Amino acid sequence: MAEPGSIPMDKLWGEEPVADRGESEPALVIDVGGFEGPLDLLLHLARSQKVDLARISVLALVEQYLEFIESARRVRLELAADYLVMAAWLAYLKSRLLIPQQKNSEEPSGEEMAATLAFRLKRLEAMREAASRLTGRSRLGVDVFSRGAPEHIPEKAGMAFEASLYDLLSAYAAMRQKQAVTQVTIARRDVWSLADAREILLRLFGSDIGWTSLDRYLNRYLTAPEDRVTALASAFAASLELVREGKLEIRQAEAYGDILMRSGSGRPIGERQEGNDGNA
Amino acid sequence: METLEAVERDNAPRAFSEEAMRTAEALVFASASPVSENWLADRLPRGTDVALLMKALQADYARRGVNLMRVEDHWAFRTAPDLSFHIRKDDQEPKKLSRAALEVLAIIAYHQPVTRAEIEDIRGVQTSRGTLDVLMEAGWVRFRGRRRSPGRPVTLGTTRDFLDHFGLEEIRDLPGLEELKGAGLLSGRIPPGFSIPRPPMDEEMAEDEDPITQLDLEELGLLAPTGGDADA
Amino acid sequence: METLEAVERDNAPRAFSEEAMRTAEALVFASASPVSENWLADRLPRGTDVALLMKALQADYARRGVNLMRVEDHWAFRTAPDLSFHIRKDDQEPKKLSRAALEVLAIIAYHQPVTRAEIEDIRGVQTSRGTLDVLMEAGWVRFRGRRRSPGRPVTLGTTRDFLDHFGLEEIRDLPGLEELKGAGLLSGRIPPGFSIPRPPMDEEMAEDEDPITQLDLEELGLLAPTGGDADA
Repeated sequence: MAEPGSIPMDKLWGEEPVADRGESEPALVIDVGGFEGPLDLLLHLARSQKVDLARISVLALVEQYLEFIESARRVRLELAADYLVMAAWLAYLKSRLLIPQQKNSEEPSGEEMAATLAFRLKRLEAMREAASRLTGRSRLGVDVFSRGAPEHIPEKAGMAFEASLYDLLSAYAAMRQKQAVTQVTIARRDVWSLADAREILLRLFGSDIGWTSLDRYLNRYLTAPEDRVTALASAFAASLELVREGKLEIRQAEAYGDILMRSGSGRPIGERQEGNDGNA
Repeated sequence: METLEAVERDNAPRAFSEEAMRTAEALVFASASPVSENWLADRLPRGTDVALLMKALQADYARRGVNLMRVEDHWAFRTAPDLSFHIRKDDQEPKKLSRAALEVLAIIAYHQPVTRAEIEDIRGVQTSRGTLDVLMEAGWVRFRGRRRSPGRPVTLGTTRDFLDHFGLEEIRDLPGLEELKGAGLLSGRIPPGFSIPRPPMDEEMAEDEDPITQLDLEELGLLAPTGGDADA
Repeated sequence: METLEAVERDNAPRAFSEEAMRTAEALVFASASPVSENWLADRLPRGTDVALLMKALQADYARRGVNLMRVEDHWAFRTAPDLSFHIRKDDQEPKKLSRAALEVLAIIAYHQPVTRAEIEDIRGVQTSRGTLDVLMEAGWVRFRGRRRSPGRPVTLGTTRDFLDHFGLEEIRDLPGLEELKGAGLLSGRIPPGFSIPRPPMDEEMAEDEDPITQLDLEELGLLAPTGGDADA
């Protein structure tokens, strides 16, 4: 069995991870004790198991992550949605790992999901290494230099103009934004907007996790108790829209039963008349 | 000259190492202005005979397309004087497009086919005649057609050269609202109803647009009539 | 490199004159940024084999303090990387990129053309607004085009300036690119050899001999279009 709590939580939030987090990034960085998102946190937890990424104990990792989230909630730390989406996904993964796979189930097995997770961690780590190898190269303007006193070579054509696509787009965006004068200030919501709910559902089901109960996973991890009604309402409304677009499928076995969702075929409902591929 | 080359070729002990020579070469190359021998001496191994080293280097480059020149006791690389036919200093550098021109160009790109009045409406300021001229001269903007509306205003659009210059395969590759937002070019605060138009496929005429004719251009004073010189 | 030097040393008839070589040398030397072979061809005697000429020139400079570097089909003189220590200018250290920006840059470089959604999937976190903006402003990242998939998301890629900055001739030269590709880490799919982590409760679970099914990662937009290795 995994040993939850093998990582002292205090330490995770403490100076240690923060120390190697490099330069700061303005504003939107989702920062839980210096982690840059749930995968980063998971990677850190996995590394502390001190084994090859391909041989980590996923279950132990899941336990550690969920415990981390629980602790964060206990101290009422506001967690970004990304972390909670991951928590919901991991909680589902855990249940798949513990419950035997049903025969001819359409859903991915726990092992497949675990492999997906390990793959994503490995891939992120590979990109980290790639980044450091890049910066380790001899860089222009740092280690290698260009001609200090360039001489100009005339173009054949008379006048030439210079501008990059970036110049063009930033000029356009800034000008349009400036012109769109508006005094509208949007009050901060403490309810989920439809757009929020849609975004969160897409993130959660984008990773194809099979039939998932909206109540069990979404609510448990994504919301504080007092927000559950609004979250459920918005998520449900957004889910109907997503079903129409073919991005989500919904089923409910009986009245008042669990509402189950999974990722859809990707084809909008209207376009699906021919070749129904047997989706429930 | 021969003695210099002899100095260079000798394997006799020199007053400088190959390392020193390569470093001096790189230092002179990377410097924005001619560098003095003292400045070089500070950056080369102690005891390097800088004057001798520079002469050896000068000999190396004597017959190349690039020469090492001494100006008083300063050194600089210059393209060989006999090649000045190919390289002149006096020509105009490529000009940076002005902010106004960038804005107008971007509006034409996104909103095409678009009339001058519409451009002014979007920008909220009048567009000076020169701005459009610059864009036309650069070959990025063209007259597309005429709008079927009162006054039949001329519509503007972008050219093939525009796409080439900005590395776009087609005009529809221009990023949309979400992408501009995602790239941080538009800030998060965007008023409801704010939208960025999706340009039509290239060459496609809008429904309310007629192709432009040579006659139109002359009539509008946009093109000098062949022969006369109407200054519109 | 040896063959290049052989080309250079041969006194066998070449596909270019000394005049052509000196001119090319001067033209590239004059410019701080890389110049294209086409641009050079326009300024060299007709029929000059520019690629061959540039290789010969590159060999000439291989051991000097200044080297001729290729960036795609462009050429530029740069100080030799091993002299970094001597000519480093400590006053103008370029702006340091944040860890996030570096990570995004690496992902764009290795996975290009890549959409924003794919970057976010790899990093598992939303990209904050400033990040892409910084990379585009530095001139290292650009909008490339659009993916032929629902919603036609804009794809991102690196620029020639990126290659130039990191001393790469082309994207193929990215460090470790082949190994990463071989390990399946540059595609959205889990490579077939990728071992499945065994949860501790494994024995109690249903026997599962099925190979990893191809999870439908296309839904995630994870499939690189270059999918040369999609035959997994």
